[in-house]
Amino acid sequence: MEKTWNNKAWFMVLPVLLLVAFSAVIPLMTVVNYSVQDTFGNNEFFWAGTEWFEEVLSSSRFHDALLRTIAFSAIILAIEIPLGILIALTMPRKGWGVPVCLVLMSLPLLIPWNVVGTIWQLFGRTDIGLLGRMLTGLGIDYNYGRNPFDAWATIIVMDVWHWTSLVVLLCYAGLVSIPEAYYQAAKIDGASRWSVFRFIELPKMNRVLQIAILLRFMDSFMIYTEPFVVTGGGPGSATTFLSIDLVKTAVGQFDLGPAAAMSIIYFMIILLLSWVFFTVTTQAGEDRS
Amino acid sequence: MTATTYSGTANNLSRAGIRVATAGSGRRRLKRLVPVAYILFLLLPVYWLVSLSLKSNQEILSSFTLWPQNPTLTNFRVIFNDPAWYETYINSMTYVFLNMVISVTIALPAAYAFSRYRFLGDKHLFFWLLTNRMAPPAVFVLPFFQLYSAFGLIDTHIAVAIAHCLFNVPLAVWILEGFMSGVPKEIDETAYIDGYSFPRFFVKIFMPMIASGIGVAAFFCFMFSWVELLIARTLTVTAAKPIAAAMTRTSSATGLDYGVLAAAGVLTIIPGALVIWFVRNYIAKGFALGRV
Amino acid sequence: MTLSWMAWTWPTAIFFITIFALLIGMGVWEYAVPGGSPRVGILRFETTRGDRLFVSLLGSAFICLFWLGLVGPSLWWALALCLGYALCVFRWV
Amino acid sequence: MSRITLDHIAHSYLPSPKTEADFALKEVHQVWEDGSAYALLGPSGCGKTTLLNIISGLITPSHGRVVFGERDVTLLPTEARNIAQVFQFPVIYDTMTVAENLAFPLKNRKVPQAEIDRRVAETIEMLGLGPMARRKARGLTADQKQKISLGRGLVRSDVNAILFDEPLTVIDPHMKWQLRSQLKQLHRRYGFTMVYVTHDQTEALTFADKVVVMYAGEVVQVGTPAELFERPKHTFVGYFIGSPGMNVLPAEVAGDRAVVGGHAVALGQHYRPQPGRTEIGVRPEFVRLDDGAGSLPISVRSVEDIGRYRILRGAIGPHELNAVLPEGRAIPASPRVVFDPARVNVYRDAHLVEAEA
Repeated sequence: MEKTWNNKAWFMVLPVLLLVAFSAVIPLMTVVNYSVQDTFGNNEFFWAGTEWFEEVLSSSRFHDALLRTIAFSAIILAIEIPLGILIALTMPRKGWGVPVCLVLMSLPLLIPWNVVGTIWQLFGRTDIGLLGRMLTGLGIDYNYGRNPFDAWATIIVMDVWHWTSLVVLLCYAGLVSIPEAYYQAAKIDGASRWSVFRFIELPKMNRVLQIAILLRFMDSFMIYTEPFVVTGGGPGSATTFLSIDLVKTAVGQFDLGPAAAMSIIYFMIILLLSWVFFTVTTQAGEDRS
Repeated sequence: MTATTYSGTANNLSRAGIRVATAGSGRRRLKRLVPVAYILFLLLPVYWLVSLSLKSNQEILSSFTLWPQNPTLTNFRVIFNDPAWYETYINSMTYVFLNMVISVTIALPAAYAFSRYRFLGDKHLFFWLLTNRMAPPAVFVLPFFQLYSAFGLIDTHIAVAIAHCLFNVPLAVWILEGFMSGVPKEIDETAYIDGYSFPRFFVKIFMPMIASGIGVAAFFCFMFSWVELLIARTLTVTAAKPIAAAMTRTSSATGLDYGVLAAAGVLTIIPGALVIWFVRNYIAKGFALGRV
Repeated sequence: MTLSWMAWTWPTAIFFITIFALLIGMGVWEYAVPGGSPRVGILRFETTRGDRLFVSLLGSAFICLFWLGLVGPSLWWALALCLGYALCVFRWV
Repeated sequence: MSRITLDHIAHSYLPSPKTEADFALKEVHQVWEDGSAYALLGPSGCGKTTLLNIISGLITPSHGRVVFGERDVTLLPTEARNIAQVFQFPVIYDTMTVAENLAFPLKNRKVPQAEIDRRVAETIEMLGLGPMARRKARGLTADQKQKISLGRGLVRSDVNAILFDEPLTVIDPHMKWQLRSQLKQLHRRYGFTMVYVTHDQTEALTFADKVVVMYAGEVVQVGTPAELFERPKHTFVGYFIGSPGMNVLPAEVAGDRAVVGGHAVALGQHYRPQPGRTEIGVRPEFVRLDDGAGSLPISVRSVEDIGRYRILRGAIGPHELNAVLPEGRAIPASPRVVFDPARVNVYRDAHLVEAEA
């Protein structure tokens, strides 16, 4: 759509701007202030320079948390995106199955995150949980509270359980927008199922898939509540992701300086990634028109 | 060659009823298996939660049963009889609702501006808004507490509602902008020619046209405000405490009260399930943010 | 209401004032010469002045972080590097 | 290419159709010649798309057989029928280049690469898409995209027929003419069987060798454009084809006379008295001003000047009557008209009545 230049449009954006500035800019500035100072409480601050940054950047605890977070996001994307596409492809397109699928599949998305954690915590316990009991019954030594691998597996399965539906729903929306004529033409051209997917469905899902990848990546990158409820970051620090580490430092140990420095580094990474992503999608959009 | 007219009976061939022998019918059945299996996978943990909530603590701990042997509503009764429990439920509802109203109201004009006009710094502003949706709540927890303390807003519903605007307003703007861009600009122009003032046009004509978009935006605000806990818990003590946070109450000196914990969990699922049921026809399009 | 909890210091205040001044400056520049002089640079997509400023600032932040992590606490050389980087961005991106 | 036989085809979307109204497509028995261009013409919802889908294999007809050449294809799926189809909206594979789009149907059929290259080059040449062969298909205009979807049919040598489902709907008006005449040229040069669905009579008449007019799920007439114009077999055909459409007036027919609103009208031939509702139909082109014997008084409602001729819109009694009049002659205050007797058709219950030999 051709848009007209009108700087008065700023007035329409103003309320949003003020509110988000209040919620985002002031806290961010505060974080920057904290990151260069030391405090012993009582609002008494001492200049510390770049000390906290150096400390955080050179701490293996931070490196490990960062690596764990990246690994977690990568695994999540590698599982949820293909799985979501597969489920969306196999979902019914009309009839009573559609609302049933949509409603049941969206259910996990509307469950408060700590309840998601609680559900899986209960589900996975070896004494009272169905999953834990079943796995133990099968002779598998499963205990997410003791074994790092089990903890990771539980958290990943939990996240797949929690968020794959988002990918499914997005892909489904893309799929139902494909006109029937495309499938007819593909039939006439003798295209295989794979070709139909590769040359019709995938290109049409392109845009929604970008949204799905963006949301899933960002949300998994800042995941906090669910793994915290299930494992509390443990066993040891096996599932201590960046945000868990951050909250531990800030609220648990009340180390404002290091927490603030970590926040800024964390935020910088997020900013870079969103920018790359935003640029890629908008450029792809322009290329298409 | 002549055109034949309809002869009145079309039963001249007894082949009626024969359909193409579907070579892929087996494959089709296999195809149905995937969503069914997925839904089972989704429902199994939920089933377990419901099942635990209907068991007595004693049953939970003493024997392992696939379904409640003596279904009981005691756990739910505990919650409904204790104001400390059910008030948290109302607290959650209150701030979620407040947040929904605030987010959508202020996002509407902004989304209109983004979808219709170009202005100084519009693209950067839009990007900046989106980065707030992507910002980790963990980063904001500490300064939020300080900020809202300074304004004396700690432990109020409005504090949580405004804090949640941080990620809900950008999302609402994003969604609404998508839906608004789908409405041709000619509609606006025609309305102005017909003598509508901008506010009247916006409320009387434009908003009904993007009603589904507003619904979807409200749904998402509900969703993310309802499921978020880290910020909500940080900003509240008792008076505005969300139900999800109250679940920690179930641990006591004698250990966790699993039955009540599960019952509280079940109760938090219900509002979400209800809301989904109402928006089920818009869900797919809604999740695509009106951008398919 | 007290703002002492924000713990302002002069260096951070100067930092933010600079950023805001840059933003306002860009706004005025854009107002005076609209369009943002878009061009396709070495990143092979179209960028405007605003994009280039953003890339410079974000890049500078990462340069400083890497400097702190890999080289040492003195940021003066890093700042010089950032300036050079920003110039490159405005010249070629 | 091959002949298409529609052997007593009828289709109902209901499982057990009882009445005539249950049928989306009432019985059709047609043989369409190899290498001809057929247009299915009719208003929306008349069943033309159903018929097209039966030919393409997207719908299996509930009654009757579809035969291509000598082969019964009724139960064959679309991909086994060797047909090509151009849809209302351009269907292209937008991640592929133009050349890849054209090669796609051949690749799927495991044609050797050298053969693919040759045929794709030929087709690109044929459609005049040379300059954009290496470009991504998604950046092209709607008419170029439609050419690509046509090309995906043309590129295959074994195609039985090419089906067009209102292919010009999304094309700009000035490109429409151009694309249509190109299509016509291609058809003349390569002689493939074409079935063209449209609701636009100009498109159908200028394009097809034979026009199949459909109305309410029924084929009402098949004929050359001239036949449809001169001897409409159904009053609907008369209305639908020609601008303005045929005048239809209720009349009593006896011998070589018809009586319209108390006035006698000469018929070119002799008719038996007809039971039921009888009407006469005469095209506005064969109505002329004349106040001699046997003329009818007409009340004038409006006169439109088209440039080359004028259209007089009027009525005889309560019945509307249009006439196409030459330029230059003044229209009297109370004009009278006569019909060309050879061009007056007689209808009973909307169907044409043949004259006695």
